[in-house]
Amino acid sequence: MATIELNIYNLVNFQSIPPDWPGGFWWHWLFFTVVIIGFVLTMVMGVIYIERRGMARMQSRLGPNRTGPFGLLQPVADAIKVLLKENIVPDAADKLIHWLAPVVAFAPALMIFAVVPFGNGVLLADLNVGILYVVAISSVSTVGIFMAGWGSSNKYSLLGAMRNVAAVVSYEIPLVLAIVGVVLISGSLSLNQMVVAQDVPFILLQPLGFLLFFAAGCAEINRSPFDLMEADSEIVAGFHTEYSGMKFAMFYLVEYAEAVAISAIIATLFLGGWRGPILPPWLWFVVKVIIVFFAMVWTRTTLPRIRIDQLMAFAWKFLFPMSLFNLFITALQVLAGWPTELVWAMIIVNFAVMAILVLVWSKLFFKLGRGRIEV
Amino acid sequence: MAVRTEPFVLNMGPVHPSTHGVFRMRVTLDGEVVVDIEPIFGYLHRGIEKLAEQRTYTGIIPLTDRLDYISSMSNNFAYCLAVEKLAGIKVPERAEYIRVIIAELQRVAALLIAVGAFLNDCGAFFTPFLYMFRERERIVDLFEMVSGQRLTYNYMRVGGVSQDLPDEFMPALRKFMNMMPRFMAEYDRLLVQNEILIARAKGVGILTGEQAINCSASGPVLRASGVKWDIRKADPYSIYDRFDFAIPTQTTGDCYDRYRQRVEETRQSLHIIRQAMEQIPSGPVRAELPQLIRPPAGEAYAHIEAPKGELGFYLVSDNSIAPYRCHIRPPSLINLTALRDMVRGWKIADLIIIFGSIDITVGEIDR
Amino acid sequence: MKFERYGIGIAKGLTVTIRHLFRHPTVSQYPEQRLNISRRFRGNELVWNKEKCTGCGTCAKTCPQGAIEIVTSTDMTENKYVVDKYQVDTGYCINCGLCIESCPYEALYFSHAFECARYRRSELVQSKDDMLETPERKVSGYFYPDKANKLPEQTLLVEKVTEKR
Amino acid sequence: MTVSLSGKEVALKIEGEFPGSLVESSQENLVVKSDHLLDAARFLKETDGLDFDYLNFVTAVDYYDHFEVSYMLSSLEHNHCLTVKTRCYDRENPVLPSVVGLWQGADFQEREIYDLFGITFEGHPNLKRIFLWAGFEGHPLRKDFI
Repeated sequence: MATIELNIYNLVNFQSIPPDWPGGFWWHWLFFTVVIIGFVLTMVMGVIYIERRGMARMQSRLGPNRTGPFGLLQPVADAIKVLLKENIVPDAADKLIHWLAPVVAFAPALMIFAVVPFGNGVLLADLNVGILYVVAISSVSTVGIFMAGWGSSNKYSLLGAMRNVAAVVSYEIPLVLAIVGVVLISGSLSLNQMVVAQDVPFILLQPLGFLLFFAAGCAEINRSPFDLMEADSEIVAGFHTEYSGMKFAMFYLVEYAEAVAISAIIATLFLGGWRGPILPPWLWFVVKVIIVFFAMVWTRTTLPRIRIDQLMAFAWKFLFPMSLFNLFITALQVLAGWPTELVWAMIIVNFAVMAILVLVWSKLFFKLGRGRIEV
Repeated sequence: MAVRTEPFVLNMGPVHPSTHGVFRMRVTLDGEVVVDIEPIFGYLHRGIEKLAEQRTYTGIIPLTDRLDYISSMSNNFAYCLAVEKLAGIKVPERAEYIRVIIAELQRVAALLIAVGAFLNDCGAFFTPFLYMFRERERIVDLFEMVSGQRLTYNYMRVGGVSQDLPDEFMPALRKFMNMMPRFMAEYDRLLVQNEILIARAKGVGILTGEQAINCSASGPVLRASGVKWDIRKADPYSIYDRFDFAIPTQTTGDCYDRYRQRVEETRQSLHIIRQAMEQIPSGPVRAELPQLIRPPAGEAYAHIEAPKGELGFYLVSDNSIAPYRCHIRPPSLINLTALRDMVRGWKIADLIIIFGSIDITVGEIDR
Repeated sequence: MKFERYGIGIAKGLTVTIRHLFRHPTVSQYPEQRLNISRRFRGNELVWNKEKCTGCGTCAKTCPQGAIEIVTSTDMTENKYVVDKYQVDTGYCINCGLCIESCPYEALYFSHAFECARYRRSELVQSKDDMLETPERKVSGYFYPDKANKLPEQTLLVEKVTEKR
Repeated sequence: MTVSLSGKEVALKIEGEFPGSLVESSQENLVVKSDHLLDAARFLKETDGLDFDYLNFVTAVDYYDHFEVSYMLSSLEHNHCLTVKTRCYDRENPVLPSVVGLWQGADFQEREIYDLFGITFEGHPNLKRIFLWAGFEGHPLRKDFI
């Protein structure tokens, strides 16, 4: 409880850059809340379009191209269709939980953006524990997903929800450990400070950390190849099998809002956030988010799905030790003062470390995490 | 040290994304682990064997199209061979070659779908499936050219084929044959070495050779278990003894081997087509037969190596215009016999890919 | 393969998909972009030749579905059959083409039209006068190669270059 | 080329082992008495030189007065085959021994025959209707069904 209270306290009182709006903080709060909701919804529509078109082209198809110019209005049409559909609640469902689940899942996805900077100091709340807040908030949507799985009283949903909880609990650890490397280098937990500290994008200083964060992030938000919570070929649609209409739309929105959120975090932590020449900062930010998201689409198009025990093995036997190594090496480098003085040496050393670790560990990984259980 | 929980029953299907049609598996699960499984069929039962007893020998050919609807030509082929064996009909030389070319093209098309669907079951989000469909489309185009339809070809007749190949067929086929090896190479690059696929499919769902033989498995499922048994070589029908081709086999009989086996067989089929294209003579394509065939009383069993395995027709004639009994040996149904032994102890995700690697068509199981 | 287990397979797969991004897609856009169908197309409609038909009824006997109904009467003056009723329920037709192959007088063809969807089931039943050959209902070349040669050549996916490899 | 073994020659061997077990034998096939079916099948599967380890198919034919059940056996090792038949004269409650214990491949096919012909296979582990539902009346592939 103490943590939550601390966060609320910070949200209200702490601002590194005081807003110079007429009316003070509350106008700032209102403005950014509206901006974030607008941004997330627009970005979700944008990324749905990018995913469908990009994936279609990679699969030698055209993708949606009928609604509006180049099919740009397809997400709108989808949204209208899905919102107008009948809301079906299974007879045996736990009605309250079934109803509440999409809301619980959706809120955290929006809340993450409170600390994501769109420009220098352009953010809702510049928390000094920003990244901790992100980690804490992003795992809340798991509760919503588990509620959905349990509340539907469907076996497929339950399986999907169970898989999701297992995956999120495991992947939280490498995710956080990968972030710690970045935190060590930048010397701050605030996302804005991290971006300010990135004279060289951290993807160069922390290549291994980036890979680990990308993989763990994909697993956290159910993107392929870790999408086995909603694996369509195995458990139909996972936790949202029994959802339709508006509530399904919420889950659909959550899926993509989380993808945008993770892309935004990756862009902020590793790709230099809003920093970049010529273009305005917010545009740089959007471009970077889309690039990261496109990488997710690309892997989704290509890779098969992994199995639940392999998913756990991948987290505990592959990502976890690698992130420990990464943390250890980064800590040594920070102690030696490399991030400020020997940046180029650090880039070379870290890339070499990444290559060696990935090679060694991938050989080990294939000896683990498979097998048949005698029944 | 697995934690034992209360088992629960999950009905996979009849409407499920990866049961390849209306097929149901009653799965008993312990958490994610499959404890027991019972396949339940019959949702697509049309009584083709009974219908065949009321139809003329020629009128059954459209029915055979609807058995394994993704390899209709092979079904036509097997049925026509059975009737020819029963009635002692000699097929003209050119028709034999056309049949072989068409049947091998059909094998390529069907195996492409099998592989694509298997990889789709593995979770590769439709990409290999759509690439496979693109290549199958080129074959289906050729079939449309010769028979006028895209799914139920109804092309072969007792005593030959319905019509000669059109003039534009051979150049198109040659173009296709030039294209295919490049596609296969590109396709191999896409997923064959993929680490995730290897981790998923290697060592999963092992079917040993003895077990495969005991379960009467046939086709790629049998050969992936290391049994060198191909009816084209073991009991050459039509003119398969004139072609030079190898029988690829794998060793362990897991899902990955069955997948590799299908890819290798596609290559051998292309090899056969290439030889047949060179050797094809000109001449008539259909033996002179009366409108209604009346085979002498007796029985005949003709089997061919269909894409899914040994497809056989057992016909009993009583010297009338319709068969007294027409039994179909469906490879899909019999290959499923081993499913229970293969999946017990694996997880749901493995159940899906083991099932996908057997490659069934429900139209053939239920008949 | 020495580097088989080090992520090389995944990297190779990724190159294949990204290369497809820059290739021309295989699909065609149907209502705007029409491809030529096979010259031997077996469609859902039959074309009947009034002059050639003698009313022998072979087609009706051959049809495995029993979709063809033919009623004839005898014309004593000219010593031949008159076809009173010739009706095909294309809702039952499975497009097998056995009727066309069996016709001894070349009086029955498939039509080359493929957009034959109807709103009512009763509209699927074709009888004598709507089965004649018209400019809209061209005759398909199924089983009649001389007719096939007059039709436009089939568009093939093999011909369409979708990628540079 | 798969050699089709002469039923007569195999019949001599079976007759030597189990006298009186055969009804008749011809060039193409041999007909075994239904109560000796399992013995003959085991003999065919396990005798050296015969080694019929592969069951191609099992099917039944209704001849009004009796059912004839055909087993086509192959040996993958020697590449030969043989059709074994057995007859079942009881129309009301026909019973045959199941060969699932010898060839597991007969599993679904015997269930199919049970479903469509109504022949009960004793010793089958899971003899239920396979295509039709449990309450279906009659057995469609019998000639007197329609």
